[in-house]
Amino acid sequence: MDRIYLDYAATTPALPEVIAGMLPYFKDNYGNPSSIHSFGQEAKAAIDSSREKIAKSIGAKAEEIVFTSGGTESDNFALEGVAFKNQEKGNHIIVSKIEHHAVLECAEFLGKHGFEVTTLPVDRFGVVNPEDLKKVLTDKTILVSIMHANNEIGTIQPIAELSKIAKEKGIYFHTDAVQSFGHLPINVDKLGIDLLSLSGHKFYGPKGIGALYIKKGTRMVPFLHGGGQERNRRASTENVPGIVGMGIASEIVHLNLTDEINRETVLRDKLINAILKNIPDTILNGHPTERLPNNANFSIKYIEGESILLNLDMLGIAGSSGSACTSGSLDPSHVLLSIGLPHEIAHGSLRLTLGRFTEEKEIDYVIENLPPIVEKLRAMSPIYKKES
Amino acid sequence: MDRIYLDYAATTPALPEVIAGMLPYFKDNYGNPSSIHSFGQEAKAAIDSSREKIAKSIGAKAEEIVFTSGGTESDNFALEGVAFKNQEKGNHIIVSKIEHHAVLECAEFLGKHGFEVTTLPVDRFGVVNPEDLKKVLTDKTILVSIMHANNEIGTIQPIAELSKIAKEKGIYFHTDAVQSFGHLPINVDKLGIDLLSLSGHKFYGPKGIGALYIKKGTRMVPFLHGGGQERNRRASTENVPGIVGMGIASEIVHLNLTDEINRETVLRDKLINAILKNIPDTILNGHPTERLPNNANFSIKYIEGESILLNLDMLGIAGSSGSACTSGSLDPSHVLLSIGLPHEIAHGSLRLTLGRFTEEKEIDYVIENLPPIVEKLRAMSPIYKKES
Amino acid sequence: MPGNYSEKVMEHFKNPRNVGEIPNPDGTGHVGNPVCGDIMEMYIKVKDNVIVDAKFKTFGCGAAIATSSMVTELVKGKTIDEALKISNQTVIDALDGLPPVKRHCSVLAEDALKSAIDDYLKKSTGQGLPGFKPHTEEHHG
Amino acid sequence: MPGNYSEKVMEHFKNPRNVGEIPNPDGTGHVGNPVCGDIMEMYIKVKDNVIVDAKFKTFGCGAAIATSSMVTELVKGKTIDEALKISNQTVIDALDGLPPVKRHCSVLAEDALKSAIDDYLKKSTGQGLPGFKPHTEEHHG
Ligand SMILES: Cc1ncc(COP(=O)(O)O)c(C=O)c1O
Ligand SMILES: Cc1ncc(COP(=O)(O)O)c(C=O)c1O
Repeated sequence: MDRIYLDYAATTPALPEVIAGMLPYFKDNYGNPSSIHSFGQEAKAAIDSSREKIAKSIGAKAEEIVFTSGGTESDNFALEGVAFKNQEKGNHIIVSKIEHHAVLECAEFLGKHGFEVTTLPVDRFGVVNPEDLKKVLTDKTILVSIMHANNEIGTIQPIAELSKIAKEKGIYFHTDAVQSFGHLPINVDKLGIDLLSLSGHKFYGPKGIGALYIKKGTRMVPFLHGGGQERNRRASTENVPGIVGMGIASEIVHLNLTDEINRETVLRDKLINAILKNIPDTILNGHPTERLPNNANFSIKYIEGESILLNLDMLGIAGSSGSACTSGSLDPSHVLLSIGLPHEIAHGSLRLTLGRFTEEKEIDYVIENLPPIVEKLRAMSPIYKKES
Repeated sequence: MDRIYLDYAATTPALPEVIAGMLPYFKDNYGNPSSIHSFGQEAKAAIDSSREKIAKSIGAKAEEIVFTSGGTESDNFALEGVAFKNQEKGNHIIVSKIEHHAVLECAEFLGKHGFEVTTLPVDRFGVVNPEDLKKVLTDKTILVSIMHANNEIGTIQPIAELSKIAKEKGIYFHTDAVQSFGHLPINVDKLGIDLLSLSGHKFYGPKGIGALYIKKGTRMVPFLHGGGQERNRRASTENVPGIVGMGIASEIVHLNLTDEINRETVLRDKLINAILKNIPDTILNGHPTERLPNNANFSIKYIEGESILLNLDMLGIAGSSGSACTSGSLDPSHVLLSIGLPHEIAHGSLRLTLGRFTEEKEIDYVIENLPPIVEKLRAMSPIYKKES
Repeated sequence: MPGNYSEKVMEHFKNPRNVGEIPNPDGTGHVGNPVCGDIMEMYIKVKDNVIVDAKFKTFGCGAAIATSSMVTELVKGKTIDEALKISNQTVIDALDGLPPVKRHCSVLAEDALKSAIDDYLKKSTGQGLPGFKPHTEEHHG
Repeated sequence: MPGNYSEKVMEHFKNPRNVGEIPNPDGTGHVGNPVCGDIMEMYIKVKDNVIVDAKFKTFGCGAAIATSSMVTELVKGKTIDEALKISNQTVIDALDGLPPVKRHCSVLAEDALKSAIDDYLKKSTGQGLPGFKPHTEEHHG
């Protein structure tokens, strides 16, 4: 059997159509979109058309899309862009405890430079309670940032409900949709938000490209300062092939989105049910139903995550423990701690995320091979011995 | 004849070797370098090897290279990273008048957020006088940023001399080498600098990738906040294909750099001499000798730049007027104004920049075809009539 | 198309109509300034209240040249009153549109024409166009 | 190699030596805590001042398991004095290196061994290892 990739939440392969679509912009139509000559105008036409595609996929207007270098820049741009522009109006920002580090760390940076940050708790499924948001709004609040779906546990937030609360007070609302785009239908009006972050490589586009939806009229400063690209909102020579690739990817994932959601949900549930049934002392993290169709996240008690991953890798199975972005440190995930898991259980988490190329036989292979790994590691575990 | 591209300073095509080297990282080895499994480790190995290549090309250590999304981010990172970290030490930043907008606009942003910015003048060739730098240093100065070679007029600054002045006072020195890398040999120790910006697409790498050299020990905060990538200095999933492509490009441009410098210099001088000789009322902008081997920048009096470009484009020749990054507005270039050109002469500038694929017959074609264009436009010009 | 221009704009840029000066014109307009990067001069010949000839000289971008060319074309054969109805939007429409950053060129072209008519009226009636003041202050972008 | 581990580390991770407990051990070490994500238990059997058997149980990452395995291998057949000379660096070297972020695991392995020897000395001589204090406070990374 080929290697089995179950880490689609960390990153995805670029689709063949995406690669084919990018190629001309590396070698033949390599012009700088700011240039007036034909090379430049070809490139400009390509990014304009890609902008239309992205806009259409979320129900926005083309001029509301700004291309960035990825989800992190989109998140940083949203927070710093609004913060540094609206500082006279207020200096209070609200985020949730389970935001991606790209939001949390940026909020922390702002916290050191004149802003107040409130961090909202979540319940044991990882859901923000709208009542909690109401309570912490002040007349100094300028921005609320709550993610659409969590990258680790897959929980989907009630964004429309949350954004309504902010909108009533005229407060900007940002949502990080890096994980939900291409896995859930998204409409910016229905979500009622002002800013929305995307990252190309999470939906079969290339790495190093992202976008920020900025609702018309949103007051913000650029994040990257320099040339007049992206109508003065994001300086730097446009990553033309990246932009083209992301546009193609967004079209493809939306072609048959409902079918793919259903297909992945069936596989995901097969995996979840089998693991919970076959491996004792295992819990599902995240919301039982309000979760991404491709996300399964377990805590497997008494053993540690990296050891599970290494054993899976030895069998050709790629999974993750906590967010891939921080797995270098393997500190217990802030998301798992936020939903109330004790440290040792947080350390034993396993995230398996599915994608377009996931087949049932791959899920079966995991279902078959995970239990013996767990058994082996538990036999070695000093805490298993004591508690069982 | 094929189209003639003489806008290498705006951007360059990616080399075939660069594209070939990137491809596997889009489709087969698409893992996230932060992931522990084999997909991730393949990607990690690739970026480590690319880091070595970039480091080697400027005489730095691999761990001193941080990958970014391009020249703009590198410049913004250098300025904001140092500024926000060293604020207690001082709040004074020095730049030159002819920096790229990525430095100037970022300095302006910092100027609005607690920092003082001094802008150094240049002489009529675009050179910063070291004496001027000495005069404006204060005990609050934390950073000096002066570019290695200018993107519009090609003038090379005496960086080693300038950096020495800053170093003596323990002040960080940044240089934007986006235009010089791959056109001049660069050694960070010889230049005596702490920070150096690069952009991949200016030297036959892909767009949307860059690097910042950060000398070991330089105190700065991250610019992109989030995950722990790039040893906690630059968050966001690494643009693996982009990084790989930039590494390959840096190796190739350094293989036969001296030969290529000589080749381009001969062509450049042929172009410059012919234009100055064949077209009356034309001046060369920038330094006569201390200039990039591939840069020719003219002011063609009594006519306007865009009209020249459109006429050239009609003949298949791609040039630029002022910096490509801002040509959308066609405001007269701040660089040309800084070297003392009056507005109407600044409006009539034409930049032709050469590259690896530039052939002598292309230069000949331009030499042949530019004079009639100028004649036609001058015949139409109300100011030509009056002054001649 | 280069610079985001319509084919019509490029066509007028390539082959501008009515370039030059009119010896002893009945009206001359001079608008724009080198700081902005656009200068237009317009010359008209008027017979029996009808503009029988118009010519221009322009220092400026592609749009400046194309709008100058177009406005001289539009104005020929028109009475002064008809000519005064030519607005910058008329010019834009006749050129199949202009990129937003180049709209000011059409304003300049309208001004050049009005300025020439103003000059003609002053010379012929002793009184210029009521309330006419060219937008020369307007800046790029 | 996954996680930047050497082949030796992976080999010990795949086939860890001396997993388990020793019934009636002469010394037991218990170090680490669940907050850090690493817990090691080490058991030694001592005869005539020589460690004749060693076993471990570990909750932790790949490096934690590999260093536990390696330290039990290194220690078998050594006198107490010789065993005390095994430092975390000895373990790292024997494993052909560890990624920098994983060095703390080797410290934990050294501590687990010392802690077992300390326990043995206390039981046999009434006095533990002079000055011994495990680095249990040390945190990841
Ligand atoms: C929810 C979420 N936000 C932001 C990011 C950052 O995206 P990128 O790594 O593309 O910068 C990620 C992925 O790492 C993510 O999962
Ligand atoms: C000197 C200089 N610095 C910075 C930049 C910005 O680089 P990028 O457009 O790749 O962000 C450029 C090019 O546009 C440049 O020429």
